[in-house]
Amino acid sequence: MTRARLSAVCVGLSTSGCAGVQSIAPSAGAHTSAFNSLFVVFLVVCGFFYLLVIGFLGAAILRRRRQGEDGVPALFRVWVGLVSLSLVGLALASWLTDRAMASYGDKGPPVRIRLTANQWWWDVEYLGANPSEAVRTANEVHLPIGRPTLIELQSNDVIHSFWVPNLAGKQDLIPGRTEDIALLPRKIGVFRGQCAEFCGAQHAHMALTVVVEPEAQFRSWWRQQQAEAPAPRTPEQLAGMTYVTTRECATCHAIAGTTASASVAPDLTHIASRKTIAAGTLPMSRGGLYAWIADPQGVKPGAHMPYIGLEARQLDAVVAYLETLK
Amino acid sequence: MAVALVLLSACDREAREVRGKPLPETAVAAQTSQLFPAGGTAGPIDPRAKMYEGNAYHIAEGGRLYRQMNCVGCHANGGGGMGPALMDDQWRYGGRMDQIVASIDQGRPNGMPSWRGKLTPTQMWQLAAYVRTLSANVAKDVAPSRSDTMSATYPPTLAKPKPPTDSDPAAVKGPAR
Amino acid sequence: MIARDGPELQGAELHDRLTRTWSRKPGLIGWLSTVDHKEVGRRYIVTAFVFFVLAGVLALIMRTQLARPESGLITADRYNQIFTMHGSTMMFLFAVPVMDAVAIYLIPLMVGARNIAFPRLHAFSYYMYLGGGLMLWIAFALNIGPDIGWFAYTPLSGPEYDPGKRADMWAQMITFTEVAALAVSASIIGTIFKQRAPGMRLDRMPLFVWAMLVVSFMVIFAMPAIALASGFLISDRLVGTQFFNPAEGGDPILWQHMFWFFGHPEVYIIFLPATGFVSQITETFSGRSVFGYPYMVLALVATGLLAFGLWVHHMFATGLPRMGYAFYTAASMTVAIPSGVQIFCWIATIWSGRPRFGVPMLYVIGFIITFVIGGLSGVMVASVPLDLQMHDTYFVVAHFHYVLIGGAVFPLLGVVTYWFPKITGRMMSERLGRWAFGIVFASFHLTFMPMHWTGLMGMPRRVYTYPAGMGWDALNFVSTIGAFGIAIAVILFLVNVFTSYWKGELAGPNPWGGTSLEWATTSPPPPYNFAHVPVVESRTPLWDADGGPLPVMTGLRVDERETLLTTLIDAEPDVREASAEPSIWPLLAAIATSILFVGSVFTPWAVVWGAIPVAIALTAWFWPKRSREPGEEPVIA
Amino acid sequence: MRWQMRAFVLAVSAAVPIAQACAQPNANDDGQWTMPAHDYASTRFSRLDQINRDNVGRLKLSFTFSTGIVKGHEAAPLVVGSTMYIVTPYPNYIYALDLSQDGAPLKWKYDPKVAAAAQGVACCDVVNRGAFYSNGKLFFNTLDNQTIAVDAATGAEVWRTKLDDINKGATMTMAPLVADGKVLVGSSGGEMGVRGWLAALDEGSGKIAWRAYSTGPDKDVLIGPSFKPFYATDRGTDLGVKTWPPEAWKIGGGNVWGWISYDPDLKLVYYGTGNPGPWNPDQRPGDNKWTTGIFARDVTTGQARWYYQFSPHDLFDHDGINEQILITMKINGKPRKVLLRAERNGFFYVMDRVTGQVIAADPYGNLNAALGVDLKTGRLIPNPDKETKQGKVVRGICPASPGMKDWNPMAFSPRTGLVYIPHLNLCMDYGAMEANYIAGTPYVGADVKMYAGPGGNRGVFTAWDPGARKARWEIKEDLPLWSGALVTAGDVVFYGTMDGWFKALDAVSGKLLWQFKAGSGIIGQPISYRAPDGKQHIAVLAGVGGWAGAVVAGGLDPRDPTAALGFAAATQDLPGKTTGGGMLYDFVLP
Repeated sequence: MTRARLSAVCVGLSTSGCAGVQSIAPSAGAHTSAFNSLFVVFLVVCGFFYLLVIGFLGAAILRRRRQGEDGVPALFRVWVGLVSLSLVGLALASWLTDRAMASYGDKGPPVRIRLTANQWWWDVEYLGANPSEAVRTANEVHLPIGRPTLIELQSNDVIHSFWVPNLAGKQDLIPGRTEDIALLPRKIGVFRGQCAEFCGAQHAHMALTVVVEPEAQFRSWWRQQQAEAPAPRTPEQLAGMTYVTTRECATCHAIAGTTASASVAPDLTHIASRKTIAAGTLPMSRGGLYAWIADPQGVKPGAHMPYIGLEARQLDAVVAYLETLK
Repeated sequence: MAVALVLLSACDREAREVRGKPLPETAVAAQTSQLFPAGGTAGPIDPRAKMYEGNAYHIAEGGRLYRQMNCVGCHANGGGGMGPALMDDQWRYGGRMDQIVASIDQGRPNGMPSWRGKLTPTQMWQLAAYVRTLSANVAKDVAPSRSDTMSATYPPTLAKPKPPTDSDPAAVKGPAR
Repeated sequence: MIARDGPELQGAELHDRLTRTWSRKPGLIGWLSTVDHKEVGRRYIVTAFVFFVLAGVLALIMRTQLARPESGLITADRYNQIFTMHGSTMMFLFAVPVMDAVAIYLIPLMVGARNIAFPRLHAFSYYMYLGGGLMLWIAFALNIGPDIGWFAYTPLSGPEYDPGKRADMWAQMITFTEVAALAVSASIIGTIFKQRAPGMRLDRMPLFVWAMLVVSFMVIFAMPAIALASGFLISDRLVGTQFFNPAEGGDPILWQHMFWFFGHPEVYIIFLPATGFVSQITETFSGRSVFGYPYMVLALVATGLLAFGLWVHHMFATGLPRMGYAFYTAASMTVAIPSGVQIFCWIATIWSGRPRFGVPMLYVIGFIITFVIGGLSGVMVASVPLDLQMHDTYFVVAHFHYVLIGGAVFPLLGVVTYWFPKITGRMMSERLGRWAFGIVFASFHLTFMPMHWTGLMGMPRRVYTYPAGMGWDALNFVSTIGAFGIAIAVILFLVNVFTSYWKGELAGPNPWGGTSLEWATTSPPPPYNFAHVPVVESRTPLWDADGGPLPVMTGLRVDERETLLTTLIDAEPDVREASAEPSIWPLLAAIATSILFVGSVFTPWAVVWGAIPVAIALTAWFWPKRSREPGEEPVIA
Repeated sequence: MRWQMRAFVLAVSAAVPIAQACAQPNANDDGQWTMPAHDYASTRFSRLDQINRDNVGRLKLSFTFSTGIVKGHEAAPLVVGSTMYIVTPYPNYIYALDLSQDGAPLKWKYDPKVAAAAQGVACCDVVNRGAFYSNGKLFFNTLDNQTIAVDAATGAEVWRTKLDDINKGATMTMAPLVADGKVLVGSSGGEMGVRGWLAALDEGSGKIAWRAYSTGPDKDVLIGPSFKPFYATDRGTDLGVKTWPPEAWKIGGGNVWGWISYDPDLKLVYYGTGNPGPWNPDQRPGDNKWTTGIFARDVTTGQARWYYQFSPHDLFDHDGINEQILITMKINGKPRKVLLRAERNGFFYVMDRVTGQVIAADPYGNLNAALGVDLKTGRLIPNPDKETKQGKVVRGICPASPGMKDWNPMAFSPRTGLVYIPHLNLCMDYGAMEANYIAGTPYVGADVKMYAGPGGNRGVFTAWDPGARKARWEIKEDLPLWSGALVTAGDVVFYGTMDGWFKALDAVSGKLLWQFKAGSGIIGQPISYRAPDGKQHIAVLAGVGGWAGAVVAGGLDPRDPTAALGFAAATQDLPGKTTGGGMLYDFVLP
């Protein structure tokens, strides 16, 4: 069952299987391209030296029983010089790449995001031209292709690390500090990021979906996210909404357009438009919602979502309502 | 040997029971009055009390909820404000674990809201356990010393316990252990 | 009646008298009171290997959990404790102590001393080490195992996010092992600086002795940082200080700086002794002294110094200024130069020597093949842009296992085989040894080579599980198979140790034809190590003697424990010094200190009241027994 | 940074005298005290002069009356004809005392039956700041959000209107103001995420005529074509939505729990709005309009005329609800209709009450939270060193959350031209943290510790010369000053301290002329009236409590410095100095 469930997560992200949605190799951002070039340089240089060492070792072993240091001291000087020179070269290449990466944030008017890490989910806030245009969501980030995105990184509890390998390297989120990172996506697709600094019990289940899409699609996504939650249409949905906005759910979650305005758990306003539940733990689906709400501690033990013990009818209603929150 | 004994006594102190133990339908039966015509007591303490109060994980979860559920807004870090102080030995409705849970669950007439249906029973027990650390009435080895916020009160790991004075005689006096 | 060794006191009678003087009392009390570096060293080595096996079992559990995605074998909570215990045990209870342990056993022999300097201190060190290890593992057995990673980053390890006493146990284990490591380092430095055989000038010391000298100084400079940091952590957790509370002006990054200021040198504290092993083995098995001795010494010292300038490369993702990062990138790459020098010199030694390929030498070859990969991937992660991707992924897991297993465990296994006859008097089985080497070498690469790819494919470290279909499944499965291969090899190795201990071929004093002084005495060595103090005139004393007797110096007392102190640089005889008698007080002091340390996890008053028994034990320990007769001069013969 | 400094210099270098004389307030004094502020201009100036500087020293107790309640008594008694009316804190009893008889016996008592649960959502003790008398009826608010009119003669209830819900955290503590046939009342609950409002009820029926919210779209705020704010930052549509994160305005505070003044000539009411919610500013980026500012509204329609924001994007809970005194001042030779405001953010504002222009803004105490007020843009210049940040404790912010001066009103004497300001000298450490909105629970998100500011005294009584723009004299008080001030035509100023001293000062020199020790700390508002016997009386309610006295009134544990939203740290010694207990003290010359 678990296997099926999780491959479903991966299907949620990509139609062609999951391999590569969280990987350095299929580069989707300016940083990863630069990384790949630099990595090749390092790989070639290091590989060359490794072959030298192994060759020398092999020769030394095969040469057994022959004596004498003929030529070795000279070779030693060459070796040290070669090693030192290559290291200088590598350090320089690394430094230049680093400088280049630092400038990606300046390439065009950026999308600004504030990402706040919590145990064990990501609070996402898009900052608009004025505060009322902000969009709040969780565990999912949409980025327009070709435009830099500046992400402010904060943490509400322990140290986490922001990492979307297809797009760029890591940046830690440290309580008491505001760090930032710039992304420059260059390939359309759905990618997966994951917390990369050990952050407690559910460190393994703290993923972030990243959707890189064309500017127009991004705009319409933003507009849709700005909207309030749709009103329930069926009596069951209404019952679900009543439960969600007046009971346990409302002490932690918010749904724009309703009275639920709590902020210590992911914003649910458009939860059904997201691809995963519980920070990439389950795919967004009716079954996923049932599984998560019925027994969150079975799915993600230690997470702050409590076991509530809903009756079957209540659970049906809550899921029916949440499914409408597109 | 002594070391081993100290450590042995710590087993359930460290367990992380993430699901908690659900309350039966009857919720807590704790009485809060101290008057018993023709004699009597508030009865034995709910056995779940020790499990929550003696467990560091539950207390820590309670501490998180104490802030997130805005208990801190009324009761401050134990000194009180809109609500009464929780770090002293005065308890209008009883300072026993089950009595505190009952107060959270049912609310109290002078402004304590009822959290029934807003918090799960496990969360209420965790909160009650944390509330008892404010008056240092839990074992020192499960209490946290401070939170990662402004320092306010003397760390419960060191503070002198303030056992409830006006609860019934059956109430827990002193640290649970 | 004063008696000294010399021409009139030789042979069996000398042996009897020295044995009487240097033996410990029989019985349990005597066993616990011993201050003989060989006994303490043996216990240290055995204990360290027990922790190695325990931590290895944890590794197997982790690999089994990770063999397939979304495995439910163990819970997240248990996994987090296990990976923390694996890292902490391997680093603090195995890797560093085992190097110290080998040094305790061998350094006095290699420098021709009767016993280690400060014998009671090093006995105390062993008991502290044992106490810390026991505390951590008993705690783990009781579900109080630390679950914060071996690096214990605040605030996750702080009072708010790690309830209970789990992190305290970890932090106090640090304190135990710090005390132990500092005590041993003092003993080793004392031995190397003042107890070398006459004539063993600094430039004639075996390279392992050099390595331990550098390492001991590194310990003295690095360990206080972590001891202080763990002290801060405990006081944050127990008495509510604010060292790591960002709200109140503390800083979680302070922890990282302090931890890595220790943590990076720690890697070299493990690696440098291993280079000493490699040098010793290479020398013996190549039949020539190591090529480029002065460069090797310089490389050791340079590595020791550079190690303290690199710690920030563990923190590239924390958002420190970019220019600062560039400096640490450069510094980190610089450390590849001394390593490159060493690698070259070893290969050049083989090249220009007459190599024999006994099991220890196989491990050296395995070491070079493996360690160089780890070193080169280390060059990669020193680069900021590369590190930001590889940091905290399985690539880094692969990197440091290549460095630590390839760079330290392989030489260690080799050196155990190499010195086993010296310690036990019997040879280990060559056949079993070759099998074990072959399996461990192949399995190691099977385990850790795929991790380079899992890391590059985006798998972060320290996750108790991972989703299916990310492309990590097969690689993880292969790693798990490899891990079991390593386990089989370790079992083979241990079987070899045990069977050889009872049934191994008897070894003479110098079965490998080594040239350093430990081969000059019997196997196993007598309690007094050398009947007469050997005199050294080159880097290769035994080869110079060519099977004949070594020149010796006489005149040390045989009726009481006396040892010869020489000058620091040229090792000229300086004074005769009494060497401590066996005593139960180091053990009692260690017990008192342990009570203080463990107690202070629970109450700060343990520091106050616990200090009283410690003071009593130390007073008794240092109570002067008798004074030496005045006016005696060493007799030089 | 540089522009901020320049603006600061600009603001301060302009501190030259702006007025030579001050005109008379617009009130005919018949010896009654029918509203807490004495008159629509809120002068708290009594034209009675029997008691003067020379004879005040002989002032003697005339009668006392116990309210039987141990909570904080912040109200001003009212005197209408021969009856004195007292409104108590929760349970909001009204007592009518017959002044025509010896000892002023109780005439009637009215009990509005207030919901006890309301106590749980009252942020800072269950206070009430007074009633209002108009046309034979007494109007007051109850803690559970009702405005009640009772017959002043009989105590019979005439109407009651429920205006908000305690389950949203709302309460009502302010004193109504009746003008133009409308009862103006506002909400409390800035610490509970209550969306603030000011409502006008029909004086006769209690029906809601209009309600102006302090946040949200223009139609809710009653902003229309007649809205002409002076400063550009206040112009634009729906700023009450745009200057907030989405949805945040719905729980954004801006409660109207303070004082309203009324200019009958302009037909404008003036009132301030409270702090934005939550306290933690990181959760509400933007200017957070229309909180912490002042509105001028047409009393008939409720339409806003102008608005000015004292603390845009308030960082420190510096509510803008303090009273405004309406006077005419000669500025540069020309008389101008101005309002005077000793603002919580530490500046004493002189504003043109026709246009909303800030004429002067000068610090009147120890201040480091702001660098000044830019008179060009009208904007407060915050001190970047004292900016709060979630997850950090910022130390030494002056003034503290209650501000340089809280709700407790000042008085203005046209005879001396001075404003008498009872205020605070508190600084604080402020640790912002994430607040979680759950309706009916606190929505604060800050740990605060307050303590005495420079000098060590926690209270100050300042005589401020608005023309010269500087303090004439000031009296340092050890405890925070939480009582109102009264000034009379006899040139005597009255105020009380939290340890129970009721003091009379020379209005010109500030010399202490007389003092009386009451049974409990004084946080009420003194009044002066002419009794049926023709004599001038002074009356004040004692009974410690309020935010400052919560340590005593709420039985809090002062070992926790963050108790009572941090005020406990500043009043840790109070339980050792006074105890609770409401009592009216009435004084007369023998």
